[in-house]
Amino acid sequence: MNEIGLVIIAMGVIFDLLGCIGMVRFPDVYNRLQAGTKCVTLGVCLILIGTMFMAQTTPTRIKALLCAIFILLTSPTAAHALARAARVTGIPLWEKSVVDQFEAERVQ
Amino acid sequence: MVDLMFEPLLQPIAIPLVAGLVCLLLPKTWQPARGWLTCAATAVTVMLVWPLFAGGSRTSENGLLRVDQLSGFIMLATAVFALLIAVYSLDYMRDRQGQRLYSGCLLWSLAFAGGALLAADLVLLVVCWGLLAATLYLMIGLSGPDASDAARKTFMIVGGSDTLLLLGTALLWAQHGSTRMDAAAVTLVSATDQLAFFCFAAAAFAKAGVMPLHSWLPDCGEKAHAPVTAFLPASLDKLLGIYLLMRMVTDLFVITDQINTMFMFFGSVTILGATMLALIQRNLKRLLGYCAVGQVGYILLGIGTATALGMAAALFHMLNHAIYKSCLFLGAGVVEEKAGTVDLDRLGGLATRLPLTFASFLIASLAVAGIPPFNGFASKWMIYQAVIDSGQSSGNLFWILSLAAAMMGSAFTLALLVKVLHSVFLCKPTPHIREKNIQKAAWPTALPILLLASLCVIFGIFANGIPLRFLVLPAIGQAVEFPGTWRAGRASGLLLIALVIGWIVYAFTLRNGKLRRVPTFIGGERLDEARIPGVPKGASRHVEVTGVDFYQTVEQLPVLKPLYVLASSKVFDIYDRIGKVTAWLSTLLRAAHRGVLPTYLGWFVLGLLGILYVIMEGTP
Amino acid sequence: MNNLVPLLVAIPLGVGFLIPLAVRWKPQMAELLSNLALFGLVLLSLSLIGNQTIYHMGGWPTPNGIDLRIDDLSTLMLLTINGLALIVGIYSVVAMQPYTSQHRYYSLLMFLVAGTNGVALTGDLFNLYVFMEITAIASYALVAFSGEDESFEASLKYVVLGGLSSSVILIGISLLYAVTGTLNMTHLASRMSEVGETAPVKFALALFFCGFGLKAALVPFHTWLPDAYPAAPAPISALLSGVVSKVIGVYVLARLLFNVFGINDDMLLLMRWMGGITMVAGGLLAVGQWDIKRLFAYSSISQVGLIVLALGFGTTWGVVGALYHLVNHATFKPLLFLCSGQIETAAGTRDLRQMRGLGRRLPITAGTCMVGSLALAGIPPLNGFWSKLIIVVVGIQTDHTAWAVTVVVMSIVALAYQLKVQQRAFYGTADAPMEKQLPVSESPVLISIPMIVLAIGCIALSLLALSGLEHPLLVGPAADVLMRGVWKP
Amino acid sequence: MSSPQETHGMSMIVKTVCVWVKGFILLYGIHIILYGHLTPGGGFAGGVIAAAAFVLVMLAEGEDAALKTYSRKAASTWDSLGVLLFWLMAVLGVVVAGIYFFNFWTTSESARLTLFSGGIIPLCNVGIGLKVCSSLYLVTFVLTAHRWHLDTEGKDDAP
Amino acid sequence: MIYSLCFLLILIGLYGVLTRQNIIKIVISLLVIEYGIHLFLVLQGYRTGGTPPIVDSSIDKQLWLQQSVDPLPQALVLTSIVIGLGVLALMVALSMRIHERYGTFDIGKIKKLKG
Amino acid sequence: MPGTAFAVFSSVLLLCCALCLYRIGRGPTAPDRTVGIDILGTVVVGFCALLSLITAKDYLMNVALVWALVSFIGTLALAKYLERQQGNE
Amino acid sequence: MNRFVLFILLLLFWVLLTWPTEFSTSYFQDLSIGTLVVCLVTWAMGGSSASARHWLQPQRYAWAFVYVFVLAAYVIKANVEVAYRVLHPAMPIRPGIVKIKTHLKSPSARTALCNSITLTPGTLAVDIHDDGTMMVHWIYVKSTDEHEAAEKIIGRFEWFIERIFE
Ligand code: NA
Ligand code: NA
Repeated sequence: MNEIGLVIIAMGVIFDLLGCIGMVRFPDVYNRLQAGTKCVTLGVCLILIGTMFMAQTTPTRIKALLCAIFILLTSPTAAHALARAARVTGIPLWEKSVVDQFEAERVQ
Repeated sequence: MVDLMFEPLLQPIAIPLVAGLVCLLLPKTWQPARGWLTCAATAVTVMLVWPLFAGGSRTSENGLLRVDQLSGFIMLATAVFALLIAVYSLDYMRDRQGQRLYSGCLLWSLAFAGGALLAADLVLLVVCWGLLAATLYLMIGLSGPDASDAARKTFMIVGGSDTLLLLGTALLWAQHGSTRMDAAAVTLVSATDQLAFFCFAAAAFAKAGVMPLHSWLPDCGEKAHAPVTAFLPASLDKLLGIYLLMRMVTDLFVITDQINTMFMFFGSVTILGATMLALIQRNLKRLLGYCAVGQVGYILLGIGTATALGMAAALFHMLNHAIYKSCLFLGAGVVEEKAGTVDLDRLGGLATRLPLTFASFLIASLAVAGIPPFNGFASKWMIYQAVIDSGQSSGNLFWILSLAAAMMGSAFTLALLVKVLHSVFLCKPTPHIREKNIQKAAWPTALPILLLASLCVIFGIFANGIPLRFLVLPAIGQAVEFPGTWRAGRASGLLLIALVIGWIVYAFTLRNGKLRRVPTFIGGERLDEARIPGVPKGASRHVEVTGVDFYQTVEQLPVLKPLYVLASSKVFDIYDRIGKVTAWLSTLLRAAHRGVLPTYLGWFVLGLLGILYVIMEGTP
Repeated sequence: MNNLVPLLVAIPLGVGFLIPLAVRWKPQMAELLSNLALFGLVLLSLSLIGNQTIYHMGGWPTPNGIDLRIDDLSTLMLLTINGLALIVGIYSVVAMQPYTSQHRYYSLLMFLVAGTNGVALTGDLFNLYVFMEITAIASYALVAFSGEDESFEASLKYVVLGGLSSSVILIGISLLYAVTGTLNMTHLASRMSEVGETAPVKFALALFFCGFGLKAALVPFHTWLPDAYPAAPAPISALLSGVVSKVIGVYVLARLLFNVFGINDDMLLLMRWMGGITMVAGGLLAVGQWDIKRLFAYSSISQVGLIVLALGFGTTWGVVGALYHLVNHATFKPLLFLCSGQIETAAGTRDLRQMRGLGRRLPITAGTCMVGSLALAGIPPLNGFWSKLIIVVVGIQTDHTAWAVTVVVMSIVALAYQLKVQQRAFYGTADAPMEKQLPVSESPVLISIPMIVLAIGCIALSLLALSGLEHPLLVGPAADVLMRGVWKP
Repeated sequence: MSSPQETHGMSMIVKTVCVWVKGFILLYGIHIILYGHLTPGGGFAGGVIAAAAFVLVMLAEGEDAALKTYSRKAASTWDSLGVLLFWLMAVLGVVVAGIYFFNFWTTSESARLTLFSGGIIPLCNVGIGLKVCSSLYLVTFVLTAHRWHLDTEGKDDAP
Repeated sequence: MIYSLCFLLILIGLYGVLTRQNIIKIVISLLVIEYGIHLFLVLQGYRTGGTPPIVDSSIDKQLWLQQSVDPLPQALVLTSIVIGLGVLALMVALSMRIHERYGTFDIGKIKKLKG
Repeated sequence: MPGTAFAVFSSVLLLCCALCLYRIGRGPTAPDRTVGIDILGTVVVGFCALLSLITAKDYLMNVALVWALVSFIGTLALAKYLERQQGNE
Repeated sequence: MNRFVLFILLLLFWVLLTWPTEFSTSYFQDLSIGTLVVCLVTWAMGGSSASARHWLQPQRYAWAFVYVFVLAAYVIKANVEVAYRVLHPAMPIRPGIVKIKTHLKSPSARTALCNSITLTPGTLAVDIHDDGTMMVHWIYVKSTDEHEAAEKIIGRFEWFIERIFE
């Protein structure tokens, strides 16, 4: 069990790192959110699942599970809220973006 | 407790205190009752004080109160003055505001003065001293809306001096472990003892109105009700200030020659400065205020001689001064009441309208000026004697200057009182006066004035017989030698004879109208022919010399002019000077408080660093 | 009996929280409940006179639990706090009528009292911090209570400076805890002597000086006070100046220095200089003021300087003088602030330049204010005189004649600014518009009584002096508590 | 008070998620409060979490929805009641045993570490939790509500 | 090392308090100071106390009951946080009122009260 | 073996935190910083879980849960604040 | 959420939270208090009048079970994809916001859909309107046509979600 847990946590940590790198590298808010949300959410969920495997007591396992579910539910919501706020505020897309139908619609 | 009630030393304090409280509590409408109660209480106090005065030294059971010849004498004088003022106020205060407070304060002033005089403990003295300042403040304050500045100034100087008295007491206490007045006299060796001495001196000077702590007196004289001025600044405060000075000189400290010289110096300065300032005043009461300051100088001179004669002279002069200055202030009160003004320019010709007041005023004025046979002459004469005497024996040449100042002061005083007499009573009535229907003064007002005036005469003629013998010399407690005695009685007899002869001449010659009328001359020309710019020849003309105009020339004298200019910009007013410096410091500090939070935060950090430095480094 | 000790904190706290509920039932419950509570507190404090106990909260012994400490000093403080609070509470009944949401005012007042009582009682350093913060937060809110621009500004400045000082104090407490491993003041005192005067201890001491110095408004940490006191409603200014800044500033500092750290010459020197400078600066600043409450506020600064200076003389008698003056200041300064409230209500302004002749219409205010002014200026025989006398004598005895002279000079300055108030506000005649605005009759009884009581207090407290200047009733034993030195377990 | 658009809260997605989770958050907060004597946290932390549930409603569904869930008046009442409960526990100790905060409701040593083992501590925690939750909610409410009528509002009552 | 972090936090906060002109930033700086202190206090707990005074399933309960662990720092920090929150709420409310009345957050412009 | 692994994991997560802080500090726009805060919050949740394993403290799991909650609400608040900023302009 | 359903879920949650290390009779205390508290929370937080009927249809749970795995697969794919783009030196991205439309009606379904696409390859739900139009940020825009994009982005989830939620 411990080994499985470790592996899962390792994967989670790697995804976390990738997400964060993406968040730093990507050119605009929306892309950063993409990287951040997806990778970090998955990463943390993996860590929590790994914790489930490695934890010594049932309550801890349960809490880890609840926590994972909560993250899975709220993280995309938060990302969505942020993206919407950014868009409403008028934060422009990266200049090399191909299309912006949001802006097009608002202009109409 | 019962013993305490029957303690004879406590009674003259307690009676007026309680009576004052009753006065304050009596309903507003009971004014006559209040007035009579005041009179009765002061009269009772006089009666209670008499045995104290006559009975010699004694100390109360608890050791807090003590009476000796000096304090008994001054206490008696105080009580008598209070009685006179109370009688005077019966009429004076009838239609004025604040009677309730007035009566209360009058009685309380008497009580606190009694406390201060009978105190055997310096702390009690300080307490009563401060309370007197407060009652004085209240009494000036109730003299109407204009008096508030004067009240504030008075309280600042007198109350401030009380604080200095506190410091002096504290110094003595801390250094010598006792606040008893009869403790061993302190030799002025250490700096703290000298500081204590100067604190006491400042308090006494302020109370008595010695320059440069005098400036409350003219203001107070000008603004306060006449009886208030007559009672507190003119008599009671003088008595107390001099009392304290005498105590300092005789009991509390061992006086050095330098101190005496200092006394004489301040005395001379006060005489000259105050009378010169008085000379140019146009307000009768203010003028009297300055005049009152000037007279303290003589007393100080007397004390400064450090001889028994000087002391006796000082005490005598103090008493005399209180008498004639009260008389003058009360007279001024009548003038103000009847004429509605104390502006010398608007007064005139009151001699016929207020004959008794005029007579009293005249006597008191002549007494102030030191004209024989009145009491002022007697005491001044003693002071001159003492100055000459001590000066010759000590070899310090300062006495010559002092004597010159005293003489000049006398001359100035005479001049300024002539001015007053002329412009208030003798000169032609001004339109203002002519319009007024001036009634004679009521008896409660007239009685004290006449009494005081007659005291001026009696104490002058029988100087040796009554006041010196019964009042002053016992208070000095040592033998006094009179080097060149002024035989007051004989001289007075001669003067009286001269006066009688003069009257007979007048009666037989002038009254019969056998007068030679001559034209009025001015500058060697006949008045109606003289060329006066702006007045056509032949037009009706008369010359009014109001007295004030005459003394305006004094103001313009080349030496005096700059001094007067400085005086009018209050350069010599220590209250004003210190006030300005304080205000400047305050403005400076206020400017630093910019209202900006980061500045304050900066101060916080600086303060923290400073504290850190002190705590971490420690002190050497 | 001892079980009632924590009620001194518990009652006002409970009532403070009960008030918002009770006013739903009847709006008058706020003033009723708080005044009842304050009355109870006064009785409680009276019952503590002469008591010397350590009360263990929850029954835990000294190092583990929280102690409440009753000795003569804390009793003196409690009497002052609760007595004054009751007076202020009665005054508030009428004075606070014009304000909206009165019940919040009373709640905050209760918290203020609870916090201050707690500070006076506690024997635990962190607990002290907590109570101090309760007091501080309540005072921040009360300063802002009147809802004017200036009151918000004043409160903001107070809150930032006060917050900074609280942080500084907390750092000091943490340091002491790090060094000694305890926060119980008795325990701390004994550990401190084991640890010795190491750098962290000294550092903490400096931080306390700074932090509590701000609470007490010592120069240069005084800047919040002249803004805050005038901005607060008059009864609150009275309470803040009378006890709050004294208890959470001066009292705590004295307690810590004398009973926990152990006093030494450096501390005394610092106290003398800080107190002296504060006294001088406060007095000079007061002279130049035209806003009557601001003038009184600066005068408070000056007086607190005097108290700290007296503590800095370091002898028993000096402490007596300081404590005596502290108690005296808690009578005349609140009196003056209450009077200023009446003046402001009557004249519609606080600017002395615009007032004149209020004395005729407000005889009680004028009379009591006069008593307060003269007491503050140290005019005998009012209480301020006796404490100043003691302080001056002690100053000379301990060879600090220069400071004694300064005290006397500042006394004269105090007389100057008090007479300025007297003259401007009460003397003279009001001009026509002012005359029209003035109330026809003097204020209601509930306003007058507190002022008269305080004025009588100014006179009556001098009776303490009659019981022996060197060891007056209540004050003398309280001073002994400080002078007995570092607490031993 | 405020324009209707501003009380709407956030987008439909956020609202729906809020509806899903708010009950659980509140329950979690209560759990922390009740088990405060056994696990870390207690009244304060639990109160914060419970308040978070209401604050979430306020953010996502808008002010009005939040008020419907937990009215201002209810909040201020519970606020006071919470403290009074805590206070009562303290003073009851005196009544029962003469000592403040005396844990007068303890069970035997062996029965410790269950919900009721804490005696008065859970009750104290409930008091604190109520207080913290309600005041935090009120504070948030006042602060956010204030911002909304920054332009129009004149004087409000004192803070 | 971590002590210097506390120190640093406090200094940063102090610097912010002294140099910032914006009320909000000053408030935040005060918070930073407070956090520095809290960190310091918590560290005291870890330094002096062995096990945290918290019951969880990993500890032998009976043993814990007998142990007398120092729960002080945590309690202190918690209380201190509560107090800090109170002050913070007050500060923020005041800042808003000030902004409403004075139309600015600039502390340099909020100086009606001076002298 | 787990000890070293945990050490590595922790360092990597700390690195993640540092990256988030970089984004928070760098911006350039307010939403960018908010993204950083949001992600940081999520990473910290993972970190707490990891810590609870390392230290064998159950309560850290609670902390993780609470942190997730607070982070979510905080992000929502910030998002709402940003939206309203726009509305006020 | 229907109150009864909420009650059940909350009770479940409570049981999970108070899960003891070993069960004993004292657990009854926790459970009874829990029921009480859950009642309270249900009363406080329960709201909508949606029927409990949905919750009683077992096929929904079955689809949900399947969907979890589908979603998990996509999530992992998405992560790998993002990882690729992050790590690729040239950063091959072609971002843009496209408009698509879903025919899902209920808020829960739409929310689930949005969260799903946010978690899966390259897409992020920015906004959703009442008529079902969604704005989606796409990290590598493959089509700007509304229907084609819709098919590519949500086609794979819509089917499942409809069966689970509607
Ligand atoms: Na004060
Ligand atoms: Na103060």
